[in-house]
Amino acid sequence: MDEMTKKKLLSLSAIQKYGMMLILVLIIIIFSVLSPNFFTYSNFMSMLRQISVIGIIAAGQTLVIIKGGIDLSVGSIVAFAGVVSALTLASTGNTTLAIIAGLLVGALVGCLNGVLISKLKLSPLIVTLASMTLYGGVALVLSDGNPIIVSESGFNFLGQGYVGPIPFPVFLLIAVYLVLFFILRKTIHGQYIYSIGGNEKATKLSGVKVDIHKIIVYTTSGLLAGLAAVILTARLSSASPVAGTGYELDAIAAVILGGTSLFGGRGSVFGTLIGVAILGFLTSGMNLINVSPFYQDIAKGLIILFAVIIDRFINRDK
Amino acid sequence: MDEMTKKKLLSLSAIQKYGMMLILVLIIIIFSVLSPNFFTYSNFMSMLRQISVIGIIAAGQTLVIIKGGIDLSVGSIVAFAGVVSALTLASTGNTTLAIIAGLLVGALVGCLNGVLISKLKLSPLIVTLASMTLYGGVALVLSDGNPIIVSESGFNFLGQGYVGPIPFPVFLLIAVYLVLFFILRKTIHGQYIYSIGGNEKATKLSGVKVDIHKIIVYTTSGLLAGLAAVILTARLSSASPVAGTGYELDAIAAVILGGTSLFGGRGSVFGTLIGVAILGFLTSGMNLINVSPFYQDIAKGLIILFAVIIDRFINRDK
Amino acid sequence: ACGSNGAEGQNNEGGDEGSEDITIGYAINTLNNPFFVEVKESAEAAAEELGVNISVVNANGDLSEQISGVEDLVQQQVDVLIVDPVDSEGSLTAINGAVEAGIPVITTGRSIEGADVVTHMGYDEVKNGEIAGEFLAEQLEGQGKVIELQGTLGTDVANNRSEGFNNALSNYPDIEIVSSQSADFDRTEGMNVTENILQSHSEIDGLYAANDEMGLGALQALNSNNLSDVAVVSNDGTGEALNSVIDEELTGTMAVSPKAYGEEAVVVAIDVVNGEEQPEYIELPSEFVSLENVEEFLAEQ
Amino acid sequence: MDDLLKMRSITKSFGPVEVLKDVDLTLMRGSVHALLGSNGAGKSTLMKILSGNHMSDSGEVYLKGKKISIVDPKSSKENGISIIHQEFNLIPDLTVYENVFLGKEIRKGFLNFINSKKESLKHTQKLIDKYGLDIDAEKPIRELSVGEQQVVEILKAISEDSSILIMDEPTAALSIKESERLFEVVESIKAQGIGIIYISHRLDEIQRICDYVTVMRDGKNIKEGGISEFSNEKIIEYMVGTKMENMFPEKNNIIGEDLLALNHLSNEFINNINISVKKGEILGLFGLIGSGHTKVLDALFGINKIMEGVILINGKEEKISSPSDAKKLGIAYVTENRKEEGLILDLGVTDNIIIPSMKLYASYGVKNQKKIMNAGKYYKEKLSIKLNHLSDPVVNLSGGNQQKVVLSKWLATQPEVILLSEPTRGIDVGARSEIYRILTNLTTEEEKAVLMASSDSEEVLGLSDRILIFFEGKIVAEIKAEEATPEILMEYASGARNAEGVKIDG
Ligand SMILES: Nc1ncnc2c1ncn2[C@@H]1O[C@H](COP(=O)(O)OP(=O)(O)OP(=O)(O)O)[C@@H](O)[C@H]1O
Ligand SMILES: Nc1ncnc2c1ncn2[C@@H]1O[C@H](COP(=O)(O)OP(=O)(O)OP(=O)(O)O)[C@@H](O)[C@H]1O
Ligand SMILES: [Mg+2]
Ligand SMILES: [Mg+2]
Repeated sequence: MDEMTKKKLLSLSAIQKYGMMLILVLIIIIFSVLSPNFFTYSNFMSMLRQISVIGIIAAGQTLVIIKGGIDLSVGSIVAFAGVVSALTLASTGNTTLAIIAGLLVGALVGCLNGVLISKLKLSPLIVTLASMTLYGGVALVLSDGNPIIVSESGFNFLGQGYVGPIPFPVFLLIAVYLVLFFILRKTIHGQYIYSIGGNEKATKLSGVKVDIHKIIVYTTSGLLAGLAAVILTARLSSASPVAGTGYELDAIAAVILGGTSLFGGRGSVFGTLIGVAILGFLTSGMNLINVSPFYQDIAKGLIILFAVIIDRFINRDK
Repeated sequence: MDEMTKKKLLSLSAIQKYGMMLILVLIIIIFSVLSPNFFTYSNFMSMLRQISVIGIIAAGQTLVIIKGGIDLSVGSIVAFAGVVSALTLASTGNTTLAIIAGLLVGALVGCLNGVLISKLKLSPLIVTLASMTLYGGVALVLSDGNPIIVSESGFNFLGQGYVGPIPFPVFLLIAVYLVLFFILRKTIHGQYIYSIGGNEKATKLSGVKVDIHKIIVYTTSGLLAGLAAVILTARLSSASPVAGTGYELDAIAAVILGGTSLFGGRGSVFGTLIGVAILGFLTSGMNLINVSPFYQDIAKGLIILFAVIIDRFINRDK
Repeated sequence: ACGSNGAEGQNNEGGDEGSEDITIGYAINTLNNPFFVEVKESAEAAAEELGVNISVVNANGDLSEQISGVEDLVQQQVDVLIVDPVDSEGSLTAINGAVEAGIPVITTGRSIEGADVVTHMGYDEVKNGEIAGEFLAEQLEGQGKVIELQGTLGTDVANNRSEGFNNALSNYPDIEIVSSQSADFDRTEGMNVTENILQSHSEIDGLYAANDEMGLGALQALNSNNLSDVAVVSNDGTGEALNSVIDEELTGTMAVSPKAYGEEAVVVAIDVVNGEEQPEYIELPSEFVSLENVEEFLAEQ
Repeated sequence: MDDLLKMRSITKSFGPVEVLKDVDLTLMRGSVHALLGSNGAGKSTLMKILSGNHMSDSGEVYLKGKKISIVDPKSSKENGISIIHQEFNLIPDLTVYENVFLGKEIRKGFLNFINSKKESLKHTQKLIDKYGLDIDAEKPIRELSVGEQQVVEILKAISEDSSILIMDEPTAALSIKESERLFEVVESIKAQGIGIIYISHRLDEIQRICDYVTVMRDGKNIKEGGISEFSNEKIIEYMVGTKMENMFPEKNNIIGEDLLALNHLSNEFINNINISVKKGEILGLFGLIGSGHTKVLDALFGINKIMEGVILINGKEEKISSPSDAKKLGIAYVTENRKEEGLILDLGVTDNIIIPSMKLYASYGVKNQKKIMNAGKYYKEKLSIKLNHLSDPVVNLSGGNQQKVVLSKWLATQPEVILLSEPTRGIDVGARSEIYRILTNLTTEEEKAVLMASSDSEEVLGLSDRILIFFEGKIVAEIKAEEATPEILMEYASGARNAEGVKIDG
């Protein structure tokens, strides 16, 4: 009997862990019933491609939030890095250089955020809010407020190409999640991200160089926003200085929906991916079945609420 | 000598407490030097009237953040409550009723947020994000996407009138801050807001009905957003279903800039008022001295960073 | 006498008598859209050429920011104010504030009912929507399936352009609007929303976008679905859109010429300060541009 | 029989683990009832059921013969039950008096909404004076030492009018002086007819103040009765299940050459500290609450800035400006506040243990899961940590077991010098003697040096080779272990005897 109880409990905890996954499945089922075009390979690839940009940003945001911080600058980084990448391409014609420039800009901005937050002990919210405003402005100035066209097909492959039957952005999305999963679960750095988020003081008193790990986390978030910028630019064949507006909130929403605590110390990238998928599939599905735009927001708000409430009932004891 | 050290420490802590105030003064001095039109009575009243809407929202947000939560729905409440208030006025012609309707809608939405957050133990970020989406949609549907004109002069007095030489919204702004200051510092409810933010579990173990106080805090935040909506509608002589977009971030930024910790347990409305003033005066001042819009963002980002860094150096030991 | 940036230095170069100390305040609607960026740039260029100061404030599409911006310009004591209203009704208060302070006001783009303005320069967005809709209908020879991409819900332009488009199509019973969604005037959204709609309506013939940004995004989605013969019609006529017309990507755009928009406004504003009479309404040039007339149109600019 | 409270057949499980099995407890009016048992026996859990933090799975509670139901902290309070929790429940940013009156503020004014802070402060000050405590009522909790925080917890509980007072290890963080004060408080409360349930791992205090004893083991009642039926030896036998030999191991360490020296160390908390430690030596730092003995260790470990003075290790001057510098030099520090400074409460036991020594369990930054698991198992065995799963979050461990996790995590770094502050706070006799044995072995077999700051004179006397006594941030005396007695320690530590004529190490 003891064995049985154990098994029961195990499977219960599996449901708990994947409560949001159930909701995702529910959403998929409902839309599949409502539209014959939802549950098709092509629609899934299309939806995955759409979530790839936010998904990659949210992956980085997950690390930041587990660490106990927040990064509001990711939206502006998308604009800034996209513009820099497109300008580099325009002036050098070199795809590799353009990609590196985009990634580098993201990583640098992230690194600077990290240095200010850890070394000067400033509030992450204010620092990244300042960055958000600052680099948004820089993107506007650099591009003169106009979108920059990118017609290099090598570059655009990043957003529009395929690896076999899989769109390249989806491929990148999966790669990013695998790498971050590995970092969080298997590396020392990942362990420290959790422990800093759980109790920064105790981690520091354990002789861990907390500052370095914080800086790495913000740099990662910036780098991934840079990658998202490159993908977005390649998808649109152009970089806009106002791209990425509001992405920070979308990403944070996905992270929290995925079960990561805003207070840090717990969470997983897997959960975030589910959160991103829920929000993305919801929008796509509603467009697909042509829900009136006025009512889409209402439906979306209600479904998010419904999802967290259901999840709470599944996880009642926690 | 001991006495002297004490005094020194006291005055030091005064500077620490008002570090952001120094920065505000600095901003005022700089703009006064740069433009003869800045340091005038009429410009100050104009600037104060401009910050009244965000200021009132930020006051409510301060309570929420000290309590350890966050309220993203305030922007949408501004739209929703404004539309309801304007519609009520249009259909009844009764100014008092219209004002009450606006306030009530705000309070109700806030209360619902509070109930979901406290009773179901849901994440404040996700609940208020869902509200933000949901009520934004409701405002659109109610107004059919069009602004609603308000021509009742009694109503518009709220936004455009004067009490002696003071614009009415400024008068309301001051009143709100005095009341909240009193609540936080002098009442039992205020004490509990700090203690819930400091350690919710310990507060609960002391026999405090934590849930009720949480609900009151979110209701207050909603109510004040409703008040802000009424003022905005009266200022604009119309209610727009897309008003208030992004106000939540502005308000949160002001609160954090004002020294309230995102982790709860400490902060003050006085600090928030300074935060609101810094951000508001900055924008007005830059418009006044004709800084190009693209460069305004850059300047704003840099100045926010500068402000928090200076503040950190003044508060080095904390 | 105020301001420390470049604008001040410019007034020495201006040769025109009487315009030396003129400061124009320009309360622009938004800069999150290349169209308005071009408006701003052309206005600034015109001001420089004519030797006047110009002070631009941006409302970011928000009514209360517009009021604040106008108030700041009033404090700055500008000589004349150009307002590009965020909303045809909601912006009234902003304008009244300036009028009360004795500053002459010119509105551009949307006209504001009941506002005491010197003149209004603009065009009829409903009509523009109709023209674009009509063109699309003709392209489809009166039948087919189309997608409509609306602008940001709750904004004037979005409402009017959608209204005009729907008016036009109501005369063509054989054209079906299979889906009408908002894409926020944003290119990425335009692409994403189109991709979604294409999943359930892969056989479409036409697409109408309420601005060029969304139209260009939609083109991206259509191309990646190998739907290159869908007629795409949009609004604004930004440089990129015109190039796209030349490349035979975009079928047509209802060009409202941002250049003329900004330049004209500055010229008229100077005239107003110099006391010249102005007509109540100045119609801005607007022209539907398609492959047929795009070269011509560009040459005129 | 004048019984005040009866708990009958209480059971409680957390998930699949049953931690209380049909537990009974009877408390008499005006008596002090000791609840004893080794770490993880279920004492705190039983009390948390009484205070409304946990709900029992089955069983009844009777108050003065009437059955009552306790569903939350509020209903427990309404039944006249107040509790000093083992883990602190204070609000760090609020002041002492605000914490003392939390949940029972003195109301006044309009609709009684106004919080009369003046009154709270006045009453708190009265309590402080009444019990002769040395604590600033207007200081925020954040700035108090652990001992001072414990005093606040006690003030909080005794300021309530209740008929039952539960004290879950109230003296764990107190030194002799404050403990004595507490016993006086207990006596006076008892005289008012209030029943007290008293949990402690310090057996001599049990003998001193308790009237009845209940011993638990593994979630079950083992033995109960009047205190006269229990000798210390018997209690230990009931608790542990077997007879125990000496608490302190035989010492035969050979003291080697100089390892660490602090010369003229000063900062805002400590004044001109000179200490030298040799290989294989255990140095005891003794002091009362707030005497600054912990602050010396904080400075040495790079937590607080050093303003003057130097640190020498193996004769070489070293700069230590952060814990990570200290760790690199082979220093480990078992801090006194395990919840805030020692543990990541949401992480598992193994994860906590390996944090400071992670590099030993990884190659190229990638964790070696197997090595890590083995480390977890090893320390669980070595310190007999009682837990269900090595991956259980430490927040669910009993207090004593949490302390063992903190100790393990530093032992895993294989340090040369081990600093400890109140290392056996809240640890049961069995485990305590185990820890003493481990520390002694480290010095005898591995020639390591130990600096232990403690307010427990028995432990300082039993374990140290040499003792330094602190008073107001200064070392006032240095005494060889053989020459010391509890009385001598107290005299110096309370400032009653001054340092003249006492040899200070130079
Ligand atoms: N919330 C919880 N979830 C799971 N297990 C728990 C929880 N709280 C306590 N336990 C387990 O219950 C057992 C009894 O713990 P309890 O805290 O009552 O011990 P204790 O007798 O007070 O020990 P100590 O002397 O160390 O304080 C322990 O094994 C502990 O790990
Ligand atoms: N952050 C702080 N700010 C101000 N004062 C502090 C701070 N931390 C500690 N103190 C004070 O410094 C003094 C010494 O603290 P320390 O922790 O060394 O005491 P201790 O002797 O170890 O006492 P205990 O046995 O209670 O831990 C205490 O009086 C305490 O109130
Ligand atoms: Mg216990
Ligand atoms: Mg201590």
